[in-house]
Amino acid sequence: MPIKVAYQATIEYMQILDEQGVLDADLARDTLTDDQVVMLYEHMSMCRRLDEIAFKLQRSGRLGTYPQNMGQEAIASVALAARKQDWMVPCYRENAALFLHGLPPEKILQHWMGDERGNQIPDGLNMLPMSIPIGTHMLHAAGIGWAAKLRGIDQVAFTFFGDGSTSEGDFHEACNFAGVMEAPVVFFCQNNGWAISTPRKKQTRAETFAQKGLAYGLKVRQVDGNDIFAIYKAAQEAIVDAKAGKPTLIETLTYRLGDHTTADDARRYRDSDELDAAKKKDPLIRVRKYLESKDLWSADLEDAMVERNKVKVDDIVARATNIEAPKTSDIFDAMFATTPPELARQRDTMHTHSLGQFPQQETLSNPTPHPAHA
Amino acid sequence: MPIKVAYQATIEYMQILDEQGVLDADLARDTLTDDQVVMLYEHMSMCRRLDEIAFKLQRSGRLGTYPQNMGQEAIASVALAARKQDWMVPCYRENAALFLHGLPPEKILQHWMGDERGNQIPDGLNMLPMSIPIGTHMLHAAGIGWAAKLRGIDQVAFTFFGDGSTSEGDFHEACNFAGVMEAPVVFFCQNNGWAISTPRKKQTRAETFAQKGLAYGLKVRQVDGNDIFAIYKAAQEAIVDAKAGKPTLIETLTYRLGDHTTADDARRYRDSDELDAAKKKDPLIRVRKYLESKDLWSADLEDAMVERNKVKVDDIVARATNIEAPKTSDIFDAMFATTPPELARQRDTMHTHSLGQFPQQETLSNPTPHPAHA
Amino acid sequence: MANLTLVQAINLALTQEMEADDSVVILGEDVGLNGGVFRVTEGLQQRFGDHRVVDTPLAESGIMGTAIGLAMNGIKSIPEIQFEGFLGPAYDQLVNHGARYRSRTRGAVTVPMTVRVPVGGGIHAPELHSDSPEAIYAHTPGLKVLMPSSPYDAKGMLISAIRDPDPCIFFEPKRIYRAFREEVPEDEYTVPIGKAKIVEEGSDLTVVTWGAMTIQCINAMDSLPEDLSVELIDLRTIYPLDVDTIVESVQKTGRCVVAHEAPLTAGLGAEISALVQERCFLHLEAPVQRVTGFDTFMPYYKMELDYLPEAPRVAEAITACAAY
Amino acid sequence: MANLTLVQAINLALTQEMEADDSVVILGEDVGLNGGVFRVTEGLQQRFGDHRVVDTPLAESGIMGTAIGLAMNGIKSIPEIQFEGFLGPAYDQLVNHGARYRSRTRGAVTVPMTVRVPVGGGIHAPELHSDSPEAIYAHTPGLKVLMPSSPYDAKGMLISAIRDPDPCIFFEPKRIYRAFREEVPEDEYTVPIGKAKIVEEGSDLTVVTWGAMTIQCINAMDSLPEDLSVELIDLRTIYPLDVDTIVESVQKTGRCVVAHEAPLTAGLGAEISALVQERCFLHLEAPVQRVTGFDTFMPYYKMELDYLPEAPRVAEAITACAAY
Ligand SMILES: Cc1ncc(C[n+]2csc(CCOP(=O)(O)OP(=O)(O)O)c2C)c(N)n1
Ligand SMILES: Cc1ncc(C[n+]2csc(CCOP(=O)(O)OP(=O)(O)O)c2C)c(N)n1
Ligand SMILES: [Mg+2]
Ligand SMILES: [Mg+2]
Repeated sequence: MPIKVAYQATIEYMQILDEQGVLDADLARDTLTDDQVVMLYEHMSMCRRLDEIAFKLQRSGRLGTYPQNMGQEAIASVALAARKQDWMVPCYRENAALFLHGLPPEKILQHWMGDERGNQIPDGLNMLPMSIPIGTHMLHAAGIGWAAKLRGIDQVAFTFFGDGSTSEGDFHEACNFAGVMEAPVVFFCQNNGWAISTPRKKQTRAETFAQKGLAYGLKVRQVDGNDIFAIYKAAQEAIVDAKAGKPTLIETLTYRLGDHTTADDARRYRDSDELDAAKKKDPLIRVRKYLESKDLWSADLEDAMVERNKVKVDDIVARATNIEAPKTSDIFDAMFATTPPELARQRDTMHTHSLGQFPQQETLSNPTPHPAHA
Repeated sequence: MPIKVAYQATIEYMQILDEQGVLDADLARDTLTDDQVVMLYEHMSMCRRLDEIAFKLQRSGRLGTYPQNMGQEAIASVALAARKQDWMVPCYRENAALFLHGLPPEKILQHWMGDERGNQIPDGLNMLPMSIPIGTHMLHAAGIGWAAKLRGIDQVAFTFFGDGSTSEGDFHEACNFAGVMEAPVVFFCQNNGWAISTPRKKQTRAETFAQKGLAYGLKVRQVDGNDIFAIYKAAQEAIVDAKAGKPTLIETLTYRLGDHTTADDARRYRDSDELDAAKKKDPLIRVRKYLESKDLWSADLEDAMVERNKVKVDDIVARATNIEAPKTSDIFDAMFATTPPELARQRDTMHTHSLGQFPQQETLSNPTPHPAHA
Repeated sequence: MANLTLVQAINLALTQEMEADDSVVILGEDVGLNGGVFRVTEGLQQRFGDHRVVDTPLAESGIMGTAIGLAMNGIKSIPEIQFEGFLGPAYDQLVNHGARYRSRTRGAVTVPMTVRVPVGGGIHAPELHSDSPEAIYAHTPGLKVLMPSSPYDAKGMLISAIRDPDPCIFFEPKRIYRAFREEVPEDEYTVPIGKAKIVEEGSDLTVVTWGAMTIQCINAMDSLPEDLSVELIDLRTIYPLDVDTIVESVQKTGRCVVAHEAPLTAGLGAEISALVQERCFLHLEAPVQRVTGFDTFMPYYKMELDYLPEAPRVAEAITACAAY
Repeated sequence: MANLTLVQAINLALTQEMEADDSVVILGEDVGLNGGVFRVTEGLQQRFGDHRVVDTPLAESGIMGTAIGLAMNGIKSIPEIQFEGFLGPAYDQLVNHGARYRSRTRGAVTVPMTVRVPVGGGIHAPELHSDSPEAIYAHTPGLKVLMPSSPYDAKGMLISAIRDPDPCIFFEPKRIYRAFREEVPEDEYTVPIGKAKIVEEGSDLTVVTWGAMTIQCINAMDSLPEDLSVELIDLRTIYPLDVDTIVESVQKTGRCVVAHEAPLTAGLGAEISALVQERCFLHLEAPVQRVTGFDTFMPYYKMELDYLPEAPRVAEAITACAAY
């Protein structure tokens, strides 16, 4: 048989809670409880508000460039599926998941306020800081998962990145290493349609981002990224597979409702029609509809929540803003476990010595010039 | 429909001339003519001999490390499908294709003799030199193909690399760029089962290398890499697609019959059973069987050919060996179109001045010391 | 003549070279409709089409590698890397291929490519958006490395780079993208690669710098006593270095300060210092002083100005060196 | 005590550290059954299993990036990069992540990783198999950069690197992998990071070098007249530099030659030269002389020895500097 089939693949798309708030009860079985859905709704709403306030802080000069997460809050669901011991290896649009996993939200603000202490992950929390270089951190998740396997401890590494990030070579190498090492890693590609001004169709000719995982023999899946149930279920299943040595790549179909960052103006490159259509798929709207349909939510509850979230966010902002100024000595002391002598010299003289560099430099007051120059 | 099919793919494997020299006449239609097959057989045999002689040259200290091509000569077929204007962007195991496309074989020896002039591609030949860093040159093919498209000229860029090379991030980026730019590029992955000592199964969990192309929306194909007909046909079709803006990734299933290079000893890591099995699939054996079955070949013709090839290879070796020594000034003059002054200074003083660096250095004979030191 | 910012001068150079030569092609992340994150390529895609101003996938090695391939097949490619920190993923292609092809093939294959990269600190940007890696590329054979400090030079140097038959890195000091304006001729002109500029003449001490630090040095000089006559040299080209201009100046002044943003150790200041003492040894009245960033990362922006060798630190270095 | 080559000393250090600490893991291309292309890891996979000595896919960024991830989650990772030229694809991970995590997270996330890389020329290898990129990494904050020149130091320095809580690059001068043997103690011992070694004491002139060049310098000294007393310093650690040892020596001798294989411009020789003139200015009787590779690529092997600053060139430099 000179022509035969060498390979075949099929990838499924999953949606459980649709745009109208209608749930597929079969698929939803053993996923989120009512309590969890209410909690997620409140949490996602809080994140939305934090985003709005962060925007204002930036505009009033109290925060640097900030990337809003607006529209992608459903990713929070992953943190409910994850266990305490699991790792989060994020980019910058999954704040909602990080907070639920235990990251104090003020850390994110601090980071964008230009303070490394925002990346100082609290002890006992298995998490890396947001990665600024795009598409490069998934390798760390692959290594972290691999380490867990080597050490025989039960941890899964969840890593998050955008559609654009999949074009970096490191994405490829991360998926391949995870596959070959049978490492417990779950790759979440948040496909929000854009990488700054670059639309999805200029990013790749692949019909889906999920299919990129086929190149590594990963399990692959595409889900509605604005659907907390689908994300939860996909994450749940991926954990089981990860523990069995089968990493998964999950593409979540979502949309960036805001600008890329506060330094961006999406109107330069994006149709308002597209945005309007996307707004109808907002992950918050559908959860609220769903809760209302089950009589778990009401206008009164909404009002009360809005008030609670205001207080929460004010609190977060206060904690980020009221922190004492960082010490310039940190610039030096954070470099190595033990600061080498020359670096210590730079630290100790940065304010007192003209160059901040060479207090030891030979000066005219140096008493022993060489005879040749005497 | 909460679960639906998001993507489906099927990849075909093609063989036309089997291990016994039996041809699938249907598939073979409009591929190689008898004359071409005879020519290829003689050419491949010549390459095999060159490989053996190169090995001896290395062992006798007249050649540096050399990677034998033995067993992968069928790739020569690509050069028959390619047109004069097409580009070859190679690694180091497709010598047979490069020679047919017009590269003087002594160039390859010169390269491995430690002489950059081996990379000095003759004028009018669209080819890059062998790439020493693995998996990085396919991006150049993507750029070259893209340039042809931008300039509106009819050129296809063929690029060759091994199974191991597909693990590099640059492979990923090259395929993706070719896909997005709709560039006329054909990627040939010569899957010979090993990357030095690393077997295919440690390289990736993908079931085929062909499927890696799905990640970029490329056309993909798997063929018997020891089958000159299958390679020819796949290349032919890929040219048509490339010109229509559809790049192809072709996985050729072949085997490295020799060590990785003359610096390697494959017995350290490779079963002799595997090697013995692979020898039965030798691309030369099956072509000879085929030609004999069609009465196009005989023991006499074989003997005559062996003699011709001896002469050819002796000639090649003589041309590589008898070239005059390179000039040390080339080290400097090849750096830029115009050699900057300090570099020229380094060149002009490398033999005469103690440091080869600073003839201008102030010396005691310098007549104008500064007053402060006078 | 028009009164232009650095960004506008670069945009003008690109426009004119694209106008003059069909084979000039820009590629990079968001360089098209968006005009790049700094708007340097604003309007170019609208004017020249999306085949000549190309939004690429998010992959710096891919940008650099295909730009090399383009350049080898008749296109004068101008890849943009969005920030200097993202030269990292493109590093291998740039130094192991772009820089090497001419030498590797003894001139048979060449790479007429100009890599544009915003560089340096001072704009309150996140991590990896404020670095100064020029010494790395000066140490890499085969690359020409440029960094203008003014709109006029930017236009002329960029045109030189685009027309140069070899790969050039054109570092754009982002801190002064819009910091001031300068008269820039409408017509095309070139500023030669490899020629430093004496920004101010002086006789007591030589300051060598480049890029945005040139402005800090000018500010520092303004704060010095009138009777200290400082000669300010803006290298403009980092490689090949204009050794003669530096040496001539220090042989005249006998004192030298080098200022740069990058970390001290193995920075370009070391090279200038070494060169000066090799060639001006008997003229030197004081050690060459380096005033630079520290051997740490550029801190996040709250402490950015503590890291950067701002004008006051430069002034102190000059004073100390002059008083030696 | 055993009489070992550099390769054997490294192998012994790896064996003993893996024996002593279960969390030490080696990863890289062909490091397993094959023992690496230089056989440095020979026998280790057989001894410790293929989960601790891991053949990876052919992807240097992947090796470096996962080694960083491993190190962040309790594994003391020892990635091997097959040749220094292939640090290129791993560059971004190493300098923008490995080096940065501690500082970036103010100590919350650390990377106890030791990157092993064969380095330098002189073995008739192809392109990209003979380079000396140490200055690049010395200029990169956050990395410790080591290069031994003898079996004894190699063992002790590698053990120090593996135990160090921060990322170290351990450059192995491949030219002397098997060039000579030395007595190496069986027991584990450390040679401290950041301490240079005075290979020979002398009073007339200081030679500073490292790696395989140490041997060239020793050979050069053998060819010099008896009455010229040369002090030879082997840096051993490239970063952090042992400034005090250099300065003390040059303050004594008044003359200094720096020798390295890497290109001249912005090489580490520049840093040594700059440091010496800053701190020994009034003691210097001659300019610091650099004897280095040229500002070109290491040529293919036919002309390799024309490029390398072999002993005769070093001797001439010493003679010239001494005669100044
Ligand atoms: C290596 C690297 N290249 C470029 C950038 C600049 N940059 C920041 S975000 C971004 C787009 C990211 O797109 P995507 O991965 O889709 O994530 P999204 O912002 O849409 O969530 C780019 C190009 C970067 N930070 N790092
Ligand atoms: C970037 C890079 N990493 C590592 C090497 C060392 N190396 C040379 S050949 C090779 C294996 C290549 O395997 P494959 O791509 O399958 O090609 P093959 O040799 O089997 O034809 C390796 C690891 C290299 N040359 N370049
Ligand atoms: Mg996106
Ligand atoms: Mg192979």
